[in-house]
Amino acid sequence: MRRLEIILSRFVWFIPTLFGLLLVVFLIANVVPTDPARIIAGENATEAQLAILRAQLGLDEPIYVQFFIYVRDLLSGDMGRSLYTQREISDDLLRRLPATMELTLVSITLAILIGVPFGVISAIRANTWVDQTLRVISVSGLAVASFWFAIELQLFFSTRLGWMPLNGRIAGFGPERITGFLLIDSVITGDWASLRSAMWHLILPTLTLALPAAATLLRFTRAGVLEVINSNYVLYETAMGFPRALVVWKYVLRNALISTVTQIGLIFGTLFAGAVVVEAVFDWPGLGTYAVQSILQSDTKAILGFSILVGVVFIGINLLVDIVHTFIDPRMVK
Amino acid sequence: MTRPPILTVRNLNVRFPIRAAFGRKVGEIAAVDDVTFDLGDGEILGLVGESGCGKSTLGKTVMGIQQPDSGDIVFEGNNVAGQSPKQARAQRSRLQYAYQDPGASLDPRWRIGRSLEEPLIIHTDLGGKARKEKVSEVLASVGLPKSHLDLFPHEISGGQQRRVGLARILMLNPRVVILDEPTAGLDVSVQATVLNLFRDLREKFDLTYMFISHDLSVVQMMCHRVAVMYLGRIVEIGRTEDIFNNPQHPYTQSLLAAIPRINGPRVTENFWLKGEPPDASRLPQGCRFQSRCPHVQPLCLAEDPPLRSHGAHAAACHFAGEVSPPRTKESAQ
Amino acid sequence: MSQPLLKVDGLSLGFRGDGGFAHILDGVNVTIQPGEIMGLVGESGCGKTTLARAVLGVLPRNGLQIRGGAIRLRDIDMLSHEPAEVGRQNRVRGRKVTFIPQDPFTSLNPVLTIGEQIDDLMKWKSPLRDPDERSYWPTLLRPYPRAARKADREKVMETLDEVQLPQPAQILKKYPHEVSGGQRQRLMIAMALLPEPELIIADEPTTALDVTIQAQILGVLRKLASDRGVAVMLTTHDLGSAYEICDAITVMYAGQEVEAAPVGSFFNAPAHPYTAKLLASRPDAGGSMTGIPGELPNFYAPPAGCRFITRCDRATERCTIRPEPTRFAAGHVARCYHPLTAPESDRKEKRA
Amino acid sequence: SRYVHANNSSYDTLDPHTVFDVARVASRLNFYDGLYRWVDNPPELIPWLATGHEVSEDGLTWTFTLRDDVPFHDGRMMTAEDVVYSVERMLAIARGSAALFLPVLDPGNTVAVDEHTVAFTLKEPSALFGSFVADLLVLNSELVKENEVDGDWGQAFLTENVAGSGSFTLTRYDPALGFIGTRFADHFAGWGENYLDEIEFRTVLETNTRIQGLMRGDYHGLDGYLAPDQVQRLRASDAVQIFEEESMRVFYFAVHNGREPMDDLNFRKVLAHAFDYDGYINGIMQGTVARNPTINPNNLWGVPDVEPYTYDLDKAREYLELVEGPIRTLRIGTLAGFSETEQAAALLQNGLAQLGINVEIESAPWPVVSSNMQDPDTMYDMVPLWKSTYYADPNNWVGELYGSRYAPTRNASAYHNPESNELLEEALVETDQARRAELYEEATRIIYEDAAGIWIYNTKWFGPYSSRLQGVRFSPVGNGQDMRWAYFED
Amino acid sequence: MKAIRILLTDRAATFGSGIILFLVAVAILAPWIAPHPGDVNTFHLMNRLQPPSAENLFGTDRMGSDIFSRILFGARITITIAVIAVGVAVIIGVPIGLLAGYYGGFLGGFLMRTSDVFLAVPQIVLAIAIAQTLGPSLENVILALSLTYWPFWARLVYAETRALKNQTFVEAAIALGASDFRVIVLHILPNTASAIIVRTSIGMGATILTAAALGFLGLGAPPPTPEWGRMISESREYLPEAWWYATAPGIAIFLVVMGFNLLGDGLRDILDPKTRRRGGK
Ligand SMILES: Nc1ncnc2c1ncn2[C@@H]1O[C@H](COP(=O)(O)OP(=O)(O)OP(=O)(O)O)[C@@H](O)[C@H]1O
Ligand SMILES: Nc1ncnc2c1ncn2[C@@H]1O[C@H](COP(=O)(O)OP(=O)(O)OP(=O)(O)O)[C@@H](O)[C@H]1O
Ligand SMILES: [Mg+2]
Ligand SMILES: [Mg+2]
Repeated sequence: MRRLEIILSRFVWFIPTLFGLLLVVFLIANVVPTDPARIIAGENATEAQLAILRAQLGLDEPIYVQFFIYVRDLLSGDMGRSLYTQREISDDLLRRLPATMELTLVSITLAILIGVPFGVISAIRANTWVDQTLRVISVSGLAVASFWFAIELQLFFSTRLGWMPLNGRIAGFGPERITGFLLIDSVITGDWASLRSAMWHLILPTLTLALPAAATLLRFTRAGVLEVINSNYVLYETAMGFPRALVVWKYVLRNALISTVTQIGLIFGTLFAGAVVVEAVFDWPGLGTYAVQSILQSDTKAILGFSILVGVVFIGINLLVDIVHTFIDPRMVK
Repeated sequence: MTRPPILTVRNLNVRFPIRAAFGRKVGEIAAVDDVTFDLGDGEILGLVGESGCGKSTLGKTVMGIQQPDSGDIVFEGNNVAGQSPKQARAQRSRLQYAYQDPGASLDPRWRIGRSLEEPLIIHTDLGGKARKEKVSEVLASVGLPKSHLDLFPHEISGGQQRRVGLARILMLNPRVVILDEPTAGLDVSVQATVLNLFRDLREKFDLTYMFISHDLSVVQMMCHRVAVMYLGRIVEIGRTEDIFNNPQHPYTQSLLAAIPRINGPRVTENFWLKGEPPDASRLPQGCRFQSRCPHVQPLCLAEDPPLRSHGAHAAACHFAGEVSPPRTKESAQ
Repeated sequence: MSQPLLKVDGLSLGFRGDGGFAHILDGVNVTIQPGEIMGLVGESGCGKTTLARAVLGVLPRNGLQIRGGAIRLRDIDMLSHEPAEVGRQNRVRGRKVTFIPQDPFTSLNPVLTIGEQIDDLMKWKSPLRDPDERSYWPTLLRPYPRAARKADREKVMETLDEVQLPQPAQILKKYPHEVSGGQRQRLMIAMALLPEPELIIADEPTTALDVTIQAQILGVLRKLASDRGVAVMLTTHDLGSAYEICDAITVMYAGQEVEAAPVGSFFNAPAHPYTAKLLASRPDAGGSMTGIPGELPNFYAPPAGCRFITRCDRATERCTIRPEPTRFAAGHVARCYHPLTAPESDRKEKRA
Repeated sequence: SRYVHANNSSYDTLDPHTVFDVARVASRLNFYDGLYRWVDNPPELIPWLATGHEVSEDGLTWTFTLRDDVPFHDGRMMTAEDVVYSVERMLAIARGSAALFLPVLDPGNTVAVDEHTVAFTLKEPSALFGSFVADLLVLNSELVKENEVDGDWGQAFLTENVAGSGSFTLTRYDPALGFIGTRFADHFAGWGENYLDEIEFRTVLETNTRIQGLMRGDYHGLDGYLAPDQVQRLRASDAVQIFEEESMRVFYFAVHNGREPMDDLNFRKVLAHAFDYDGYINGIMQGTVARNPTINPNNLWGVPDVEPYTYDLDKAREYLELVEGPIRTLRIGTLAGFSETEQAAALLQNGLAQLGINVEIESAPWPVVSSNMQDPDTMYDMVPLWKSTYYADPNNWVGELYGSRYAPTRNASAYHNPESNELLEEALVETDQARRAELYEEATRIIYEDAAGIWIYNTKWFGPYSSRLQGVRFSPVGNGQDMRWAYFED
Repeated sequence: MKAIRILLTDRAATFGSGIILFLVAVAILAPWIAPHPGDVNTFHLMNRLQPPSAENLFGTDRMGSDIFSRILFGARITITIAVIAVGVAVIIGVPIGLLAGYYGGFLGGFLMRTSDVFLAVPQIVLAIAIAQTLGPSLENVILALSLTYWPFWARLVYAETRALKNQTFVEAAIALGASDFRVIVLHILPNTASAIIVRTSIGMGATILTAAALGFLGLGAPPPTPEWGRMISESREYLPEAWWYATAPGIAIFLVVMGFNLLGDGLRDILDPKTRRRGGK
């Protein structure tokens, strides 16, 4: 099986990349000489208290030993405790992951639903006013600072018009936590009010996040379709009298999607990153808010954990994209 | 025509590994397989064969762009096979390779003049003015106006690109030029002028050509001797008249039969050669032509025939000289 | 003489671009009789592909301007923009007229299996049914009934066999990159034959292939076309290939047909100096080949009269007036004031 | 009836011995009880789990009598053992309020005299111990012990669970969101006629969102200390009432007295006269705060009667002439995300610029600033910040910030004056209130005259609540988040 | 000169370069064209949060300073960040990509794996981590951005170099006996130039957005620096009443990023003959 081999070889890269990532992030996190013991102890710390804490944390070890210990712990799923909150970082991250995932998944779905069809339309109407308009919109979509856009949306739709909820994922605490995805949990528990509320709360944040993603997808789909549409096989299919819709939406799109799929993997990463600021604006209780809080508290270990989780998710998604790639592009498997 | 060889190739082998994921080697392509031939001083040796049979690889290996796995290449008395890049560089001014696609061999961002000067800058100490003189001199000899010096490669036609490619090679007064498919993709009308140019230049600069082509009629017209390659191996080599009038290898016979001859019989309707060459990475045991040969015998499946010579003419077939092309309807008439 | 299958009548078209209007085709006339294999030859860039694409209705739309003339396939106006006519054209394309492209390597969709592409072809173009009839299904969702598919499959297998594709069942499951160039071109021939067309447009179907494969492919094409009585318009710049399979040949130069003749008189008694020069440029023409000095005229500002005037050694003052086709024999016409053989009218006069 | 409170920092743990900051006071006040409790303003300590206490002659042994009618949420009754366990736990994990106790109390020195009596033996006499006991929150020791893992004192358990006797029981907790509590009907202190059935404390990080949520009715209360602009906005809304209270949160510049040029009294006077107090208080704070001339909050005792320093560049110039040599570029550290510190720094930068002194502002997150401040080498030249009330005693301000015994941690100013030190030390062991007031007044005056810092204002607390909410009892220690007294009027 | 004329044939590029030129002009001339040039550091506390007027075109901020003037000075910071960060990224990334692409082998593999590591995390996350540990300041933002962005150029140049190395004209140059240095510097680098230029233009836009996001998160330059992202972050406390506070810097960011994107887009069309549009309407 060639496909299995390709997937496996991608997977093998996963490990050194991850290790490199760990090393880089760990080094970054340890450049600055903040004293974690002091951070834990807080502003009223006494020397006696600090001594106790330093012993607890094993901070006297040399840095490579600390790195070794960190990696060892990480392998058993332990990211250590937050310097500031003393909570298990992995716990915190996993608890917030569904919120961010829900946000990014809905956003990317939205982005695909908008970006891909409009990209195709833009390409088949290349250089007409439709195309020009879509181009202006997509270039603008990429130029807007998402935190600013989020604020303006919030100001307009929530504050001024009062149509949308201001912030959060849901009114109240929502349905019982099963998967952590509110949309799913509220369906499982049959809590339709929560489902409505959760969907309502999703609108503005996903809109903010999906805008640049949709713009990117639009541009890539457009370029992909344009390239394909001038190819010999499209000429052939057209000359053979295949219906236009079939040629465009099946034959052309399938090919154009190959490059778009790679892009979706990368976009997912950008969305995750974009979530950092968008969540901050909408008080979305996800990884982004967690990261911002950790930043404000200088919680190096939590940021370390966050970066690694995002890295893993990002690498994982790209791995997935590679795998999907082998399915939609048969030439890969040759 | 027996001239002292200027270039001798002996038992040359070039293999390309096929790698799977993890860089695992899953096979290899014998692009050049135990090739031996001489190139006489001043002669034109044609090299024909199907696409992918290793013509370019052979040319590039002789030139030193490609490293051989084994074998000898003796040029002007020195064995240049496996030379270090530095030594090879010194050799290269005397042995030149004209690319299959001359347009692509010119840097798209450089004006023609600059591209032509480059070999002089690399290999000589000529001053700017002397270089310019040399450039215009050579340019004139390939029949291009001086104004072309300021153009970019994409601004001139395919035929002109070929001329520029030649001019660039001629800058260094080479002895041997390997012409890789010098007329592929040209219209017959342009092709004719280009071929005439080759002849003129050969006279003027006293050149030896290795003429790679898959167009047999061109080869017939241009070359003194012809080598026919099939899947990395020279299957037949000899003087042009001998090859064309008395082909001994069934592949050569098919190849000749495949050329449409105006006012001759139409061959295509009953062309006997079936199928396509096997995958170069999975050569069968025995003769490599067995899967398509109309005369295949048990011996052919068992043993790989060596290149056996009959005088100046050699063929790699167990039954060389014994087989003749199958009779077709028209030729029977 | 029977009614021609295809008649291109004074077709003039070009493209408006940065450098002005490029007058690519200038009053081209081409006639193909039913069941006839017609070769369209000429130098690179003289408009062969453009003509083929015009017939197929797939010219690039960017800057395209059709200045005059007509293309008629039997009684169907292939250039008309009347909605009813466009509907008829669409029923014709891929059905009555099919296409064999130049490059079998890039003309099949790389991400779909060959079988899937053939299925789509048959779903829409099978001669056994008319899938174009009114349907409530949007194009993409239109069903492909099991029974129809089965019947089509049988036909497909038969045809693949006819083009001498080994193991056709396996090939249908493969992707285009998994089969060799020769096999792909056989596939394209099969696909061109499947809808049982009356005319196949083959644009340099063998230039990308080796001589031995070319010989095989041309053989298949010739045999099947004559067996089924399909007309073929074969575009090529290899006169040898044209000789091999054509019944008649039309030479194009710089967007005009300069000579059209049955294959015999074309090679033995060419009338137009360009044809003669083209023949003389062949390396196997014996000993000295003479090229044709000079280049194609600029399409943005072509010469007003004979377009070959810039490269012709017989040109006179008169040639600055555009020559019209003159008849030399049955089916043999050329545009030239100074032909190499006497026109029919001259000969009649002499006899008279 | 359900009360929803929007808080600006997250409730990442419910462990009452881990958190000690003002921002997360709600979980401590509403789920747990201490021996005493702060109520009202000015803050008053009332007996709570304890009915009273006695101090031995030498001031070392403190004996508390406990109530015998206190049920925990699971129904078990509280005993002295629970108090002992809680104290030992607090000292062992050495976090949060342990900072108050560790200097005076060693582990193992707390004993249960009988089922309802607890005795503490201190290392040294302490006038303050009495005010610390409000922070001695008592755990249901049996429940915690059941949930100990590897001798962790139940830390894992208490992070997300409650083992207390407080006015509310925990119903829902999510560290990313906050918590929900339900009224504990059996609470020992009983309930008034009106009360809240449920309280929800949510984390809403963005100030603007909190304010709009309150105006829209999504929330019924916010943490106080709003910027004046926000107070104005809220005042304009009918749905909102604002409680205005004098609080004891002093805003000042911590100045590094141990480093040149600030080690020169004249230069410190330059600084004291280079800050635009009026501009800041009336412009940026829009008059919502009161000028506070010394480090001790005006509304506490122990405040000397002194003339505040004024913004007077001429005077500053005079002092500057007395300072030798060119002045280097000064470095001010501000707290990222706290715009008032940034604005104050920018204002001082501007004032000093007019005197020809360059200032660089460096913004960093609080933990970074805080850890930098604790070492005289890494301490900035100046840091604008607040000093909040951990216990309502002048030692919380003048003692901790300028007393040598707290250097270099809480006294980050590197200020060492034997004269004031002696007074502060004496006040720590003195038990006579009048005498203590005198001692603090004197010490504070000395420090004032030394211009050891730039003291700016005492914060007012603006408690924004839904206009339907009644009965809130504000105390500077609890910030009005002790919800057992509040109710909605219908 | 010719380059400029070609540039002007593309509407997007013309518009984009217009915006950027305008920005540069504004940045240089800020002290002269700003109505209140002193407002970067001086305050008018009694004039806080005033809506736009003739005196203060875009209103005033929390310190009573003129937002219009501060935006003009902010352009300097934006340009500094973009130019230095992207410049450093290019200077690091391009040679690495060239070397790795040309020589391949262990060195190339190692360099590219290293860049993979940096690309494994979304750039802003890494920038946050770096800026956070180093402390918020302009220099650190620039450092963080350079450290996180170089792999983009390394990757790009690597891919281009790999492709170019297989091109006949490079092989031909080697066959002629040209040295590695000559091949890399005279043949390969100029042929990657257009890709680098396009990427750099678009990279500028992305960098400005990331820098603004860092400023918004409080990791950028300290106050009272008139950095645009920080101004938006400051404004949040005063919204929605002071609606003008966030509007101006938001639009400024939008315009500049759009300028770079349009320029990049246009350059792509101009420099890549494949996508060059033919024909009229
Ligand atoms: N760098 C390479 N790596 C791997 N395989 C190669 C390489 N170069 C050539 N080959 C393979 O070696 C064989 C011979 O190739 P070569 O280019 O020499 O053929 P050719 O006869 O010149 O063909 P053409 O007529 O198409 O130019 C082919 O199968 C080709 O795929
Ligand atoms: N869209 C277009 N715009 C402008 N010129 C065009 C366009 N399409 C084709 N041409 C020009 O029209 C001329 C005829 O092209 P065409 O492809 O029909 O020639 P051809 O005879 O098929 O040549 P070849 O043998 O190379 O395939 C060429 O000079 C070409 O450059
Ligand atoms: Mg070759
Ligand atoms: Mg063509």
